[in-house]
Amino acid sequence: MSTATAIVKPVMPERHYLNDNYGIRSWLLTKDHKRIAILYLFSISFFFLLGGIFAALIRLHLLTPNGELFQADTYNKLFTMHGVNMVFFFLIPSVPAVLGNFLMPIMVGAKDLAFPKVNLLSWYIYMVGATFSLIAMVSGGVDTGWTFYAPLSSGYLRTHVIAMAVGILFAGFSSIFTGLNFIVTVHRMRAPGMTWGRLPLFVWANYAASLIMILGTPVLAITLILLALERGFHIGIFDPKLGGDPVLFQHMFWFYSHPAVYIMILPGMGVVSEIVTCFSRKRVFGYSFIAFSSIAIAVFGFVVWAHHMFVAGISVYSALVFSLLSYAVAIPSAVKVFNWTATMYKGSVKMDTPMLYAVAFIGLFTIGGLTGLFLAALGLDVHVHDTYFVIAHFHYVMVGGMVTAYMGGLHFWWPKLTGRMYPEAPAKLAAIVTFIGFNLTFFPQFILGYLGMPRRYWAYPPEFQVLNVLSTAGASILSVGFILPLLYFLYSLKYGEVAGDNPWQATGLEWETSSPPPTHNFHQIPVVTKEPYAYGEDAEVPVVH
Amino acid sequence: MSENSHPTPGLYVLILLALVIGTCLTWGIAFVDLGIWNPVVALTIAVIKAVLVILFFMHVHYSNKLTKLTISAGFFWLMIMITMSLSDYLTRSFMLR
Amino acid sequence: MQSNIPIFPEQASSMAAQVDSLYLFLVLITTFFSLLIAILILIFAIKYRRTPERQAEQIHGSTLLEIIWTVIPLGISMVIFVWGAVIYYHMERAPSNPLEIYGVGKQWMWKFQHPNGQREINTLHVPTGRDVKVTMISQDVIHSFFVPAFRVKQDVLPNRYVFTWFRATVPGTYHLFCSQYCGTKHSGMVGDVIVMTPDDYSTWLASGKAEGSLASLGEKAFQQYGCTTCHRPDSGARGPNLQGLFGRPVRLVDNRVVLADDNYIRESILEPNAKVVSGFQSIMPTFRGVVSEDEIIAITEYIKHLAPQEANPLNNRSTPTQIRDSEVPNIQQQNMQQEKQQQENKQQPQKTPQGTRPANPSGKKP
Amino acid sequence: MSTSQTTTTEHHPALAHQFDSMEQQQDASTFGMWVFLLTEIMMFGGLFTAYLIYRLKYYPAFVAGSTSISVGWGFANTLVLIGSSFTMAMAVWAAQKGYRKSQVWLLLATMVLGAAFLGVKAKEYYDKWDECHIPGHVIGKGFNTWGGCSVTNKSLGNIAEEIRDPKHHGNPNIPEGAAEQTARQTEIFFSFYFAMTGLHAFHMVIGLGLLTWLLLRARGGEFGPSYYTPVELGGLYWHFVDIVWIFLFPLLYLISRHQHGV
Ligand code: HEA
Ligand code: HEA
Ligand code: HEC
Ligand code: CUA
Ligand SMILES: [Cu+2]
Repeated sequence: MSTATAIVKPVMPERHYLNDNYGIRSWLLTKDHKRIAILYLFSISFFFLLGGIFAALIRLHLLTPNGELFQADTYNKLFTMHGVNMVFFFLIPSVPAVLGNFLMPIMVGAKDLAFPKVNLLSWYIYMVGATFSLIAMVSGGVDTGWTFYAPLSSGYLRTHVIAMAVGILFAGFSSIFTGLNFIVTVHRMRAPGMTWGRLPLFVWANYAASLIMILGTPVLAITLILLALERGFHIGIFDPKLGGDPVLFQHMFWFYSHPAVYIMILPGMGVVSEIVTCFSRKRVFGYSFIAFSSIAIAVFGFVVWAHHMFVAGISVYSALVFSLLSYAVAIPSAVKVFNWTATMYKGSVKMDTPMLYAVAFIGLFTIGGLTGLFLAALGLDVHVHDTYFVIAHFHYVMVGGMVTAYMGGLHFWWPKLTGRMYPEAPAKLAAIVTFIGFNLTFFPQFILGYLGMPRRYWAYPPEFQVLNVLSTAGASILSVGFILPLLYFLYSLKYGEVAGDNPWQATGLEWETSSPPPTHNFHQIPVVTKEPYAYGEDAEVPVVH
Repeated sequence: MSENSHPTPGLYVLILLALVIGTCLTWGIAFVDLGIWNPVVALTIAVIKAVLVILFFMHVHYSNKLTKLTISAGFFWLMIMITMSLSDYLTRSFMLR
Repeated sequence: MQSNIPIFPEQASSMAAQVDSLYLFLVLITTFFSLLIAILILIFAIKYRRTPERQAEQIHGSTLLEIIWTVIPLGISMVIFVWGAVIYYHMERAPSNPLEIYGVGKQWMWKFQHPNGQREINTLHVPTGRDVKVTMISQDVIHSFFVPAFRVKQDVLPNRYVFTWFRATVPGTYHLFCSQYCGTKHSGMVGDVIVMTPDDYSTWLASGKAEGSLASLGEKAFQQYGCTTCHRPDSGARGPNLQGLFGRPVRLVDNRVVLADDNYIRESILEPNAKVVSGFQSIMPTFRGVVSEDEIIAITEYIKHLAPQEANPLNNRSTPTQIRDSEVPNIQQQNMQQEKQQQENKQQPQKTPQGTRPANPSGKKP
Repeated sequence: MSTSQTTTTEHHPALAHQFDSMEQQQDASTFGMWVFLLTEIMMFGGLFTAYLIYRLKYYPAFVAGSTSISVGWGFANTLVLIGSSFTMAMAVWAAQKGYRKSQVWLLLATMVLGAAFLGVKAKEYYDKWDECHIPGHVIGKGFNTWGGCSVTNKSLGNIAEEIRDPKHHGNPNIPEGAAEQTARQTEIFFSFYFAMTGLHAFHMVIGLGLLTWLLLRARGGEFGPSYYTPVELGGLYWHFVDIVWIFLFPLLYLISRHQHGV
């Protein structure tokens, strides 16, 4: 047992979840949520790299206006596979399935998730889905766009749409099972004293995201099933030629996919809440407001979906309602942003790498979110819909927001995951490079979009070239920012400083167990007596085992 | 859950009877012309039957608030999906001219 | 026309300025809040940076502040919502007495038909100063009609007419994009919108080699497909008399009343049984796969022009009463309006180039 | 399904390591099952939404389609399924009380009724196949007389004929062309019919699998007053599938039946 003070050099615990058992079987059949998290970490990193390579090719191609690098079909496949990989196989599982899987049980003081087998199953289902999508990609790719709009996808394209749809279907079920596990765990597995008002905000955020996963994802499943049926058997559900209605597909798709964007941001918001308080050494400002705004976002998020369809031929009255509700969902996000900022006020702020990512998140999410207001404004959306303005908006929230938060969280909890620190200097550099590269990549796209450059364009009018070149330049910087962490994380596994139980002097149950935690998380089930984020009460948190 | 007693076979038989009667009623009424009320009546009976199954066969009557809340949430979300989708289809014909 | 790095697209329609002002307002809001947050973070990060001496001051929150920063964004966003909604309402409302152009989208081209029969592909000529309504349909997948300079966009759906309208203000050549992904050559489904002064426009119209007005093309098709066998103007025909049909309510056998618009006529041709006119048998065969979208448009235009100049359309309909009395005033009003418009058109044929009533396609000679 | 309770630990043999007590375990498992059923509600819900929209759009065709399926079988199947729900509820009760024999018999009865349901369903599907009412034109005989199915025989369920045939409560005044068109639109009805009942039947098959597994364990005497969660969960699932059918029956079989009779 070690005590983490500044003087005593921390040592690795003798036994922990990583060295508890060796061998491939002990990993592939593990029911330990922490190991499953690591399995997820590897799988989604692979898809991030793959999606990143597709992104790099997209940007490279768009250097010139006339589409000189790839054939049009190839380009269409590139952005489709980029979108599908990034959304379904990387971003949706990113924070929940990696950090959430690892931390949720520890944070609520449980020995594991409620259903460890289901958890392992969810990883396997993910892998089955991943295999299908890889098969689809290897055997020629898919060119539907990640939105799979019918009747194009159901009746016109000759690519492997069904395989891809099945892949996404499986990925969807994997996220359903993750969400189910989280919900039951939060309700039924909390340690004594861990009341709802004491749950870490990360848990609240993941809980809210889980609600969306279980209520939204099944609709995506059935939509894809219908799409595959129509494609396979030529029955008329979405194809007007056969009597179907293509707008119905959009309704069903966005019924899931709009709430899904909140699956893609809420967990990130949870990460940021943790980091900001820790590096301000201060209680979070407005705990209950941040917690409830997560739930509010999850609930309101379900009633705004048709804001993706303002020019799709829906009823004007319906459009009005959906636009109005879209603004309702913006308010809880605003509340969060202000509370994070206020948390820094009169804190004791240290700009370590996780904090750099966290403040980058706040800034970029604000821009991304506020440009969402442009899109939700009916008359304005007519102009910017399906242009690069939308592309810029969602990269700001998804890359600037969620990916940044994920990187921040990965740095923050890296010592907990591995027991070792990452090297601080290159990490800071990477954070800054990412920030600069990101803005250079996507800010020009707002202008491009307002100028009217449509998205999913293989070739574009020459007057848009300057901004596109800027964007590509930014992307190359951005990719450096993402490759760096890959290198130093690997390096730190062997050479990183031993972190000790609580390198950040943070509160929260996960910091009270050893780094890396033992297989059953705690040597003794903790009893919670303190409010969350009780910074300052006993500033140097003594470590108890 | 387990702190409460589950229903007895006697109650189950009663529920079974109610369900059978409900089914026969649905079937019978389907052949009477009630105008637009036909589907309404049929679905009302179906809802009643479903509620009986949920409350008694599925023991929800004897369960905690959380379970009740979960189920209500499920149907609430279903209603969101149905009503808001239909809101588009039903108001399209009033398009501005 | 473009400066080096443009920030704004050209404003070439009456709508553009409205959209841009909302945009600027939002840019302002975004800049304000982004800077506010960024500066606050920066200040806090510097002023409250961690030093060995300083302890964080524990503040738990403030309900007052929470209320403030809930209500202010709510207020601002309601302003944005209403503003956006007003513009949208304006965009979605069809103008009265527009110049009507028909468009057909297909993989991967745009086809346009002017009322005088002029057709063009991937170009669209329109005059300035006149409301232009483009009614569109797709032959295959979903496309989207997008003219950035006009700030208009409308998804073009298969099987259903949709429309968009604009009033061009500045002559010039502007991009026309397909903005809904529609397969391989989505990015090639582009064209030019050529905005001309009304004079130039009528010159252009006249110079075209149109085979006759759209309505007359429609008439030809109407005869060619044997519609006349049932839809003869005399009473006692098997089908309803189509004169004066367009724009009027129609009573169906199931007592519903629907408006006879483009979509209704198209449906009547392709799916005659979906809506059967009261007092008739559903004997009309479907013409799905027989007539093309272009021909349907022409036929529709023809039926529109059957609006009888001759007599009161109510008497002219060879049908049992499809229309109840309650609906009559409404219709008469519409007819009066139509007549008034026609007169207007007759009175000033020079001013407005041939548009809605091209039964006499005689563009002004230069 | 949540099978985690089979792991062994120090206390009750069925208590999984992550739980502190059997109570917590049962609570968590039941709640987990409910959350899972929530996802099922939304999944079927998507189909119901789509179904409602098309029913509004193609009402006459939906009437014709609905009339061409056998309300008698549908009715019988509803009763069968309700019966199986009853036996299932009784099985849970027996498990809880620890009546080992009746547990086994009740589970078996549930399975028999479930299988009977699927049997009837198979018969109905076969009839549709025979009558060329399979939507799409990929599988087998295609749809009606348009998908390549060369059935001209009236007795073979040609919907266009039925719409006009007085023997089928049809209206002979409806012209042939009109009837054909409506008949063609019933393809959408059948798409939904097969998608909805198919998904439902798929759930039944899974349910039968679960029941088999429960049956084996019940025979082994695993369930009693202190541990019967798996039976309870199986029951929840089975009842849910029953509820779906309770709605499918009026929605699919009973559209404007009064117009056309049995
Ligand atoms: C993580 C993902 C994510 C998130 C969080 C969001 C958040 C939001 N999105 Fe975005 N969106 C996407 C991902 C996301 N979006 C994607 C992927 C698409 C495109 C899909 C496709 O077509 O391929 C899209 C598209 C999209 C559209 C459709 C555009 C179109 O195709 O025409 C719209 C329209 O309303 C929209 C709106 C919004 C709104 C209002 C929010 C709000 O939740 C934002 C709320 C946040 C804030 C408002 C900022 C913080 C607030 C303040 C600092 C205070 C000041 C606030 C006020 C004055 C109100 N988004
Ligand atoms: C989760 C979401 C996510 C993420 C993280 C990203 C990340 C990026 N995206 Fe993506 N994007 C989408 C989701 C995402 N995107 C979606 C949903 C679409 C819509 C698809 C559609 O229309 O259907 C889209 C579309 C899209 C387009 C529009 C294509 C079009 O409409 O024609 C563009 C263009 O610039 C783009 C660029 C980028 C870039 C430069 C990054 C960068 O941030 C990526 C940076 C990461 C790396 C570069 C990886 C790390 C480095 C390596 C693996 C080394 C190899 C790299 C080099 C050799 C350079 N994206
Ligand atoms: C076999 C006779 C027949 C032929 C041929 C025919 N129709 Fe019809 N049509 C009818 C009948 C009968 C109706 C009224 C019942 C209905 O609405 O289906 C009708 C209705 C219509 C209507 C709706 C009229 C209203 O008052 O609402 C339109 C429009 C129409 N037909 C257009 C056409 C066109 C265009 C063609 C040729 C391409 C055509 N019809 C060919 C018999 C015919
Ligand atoms: Cu047509 Cu894109
Ligand atoms: Cu959205």
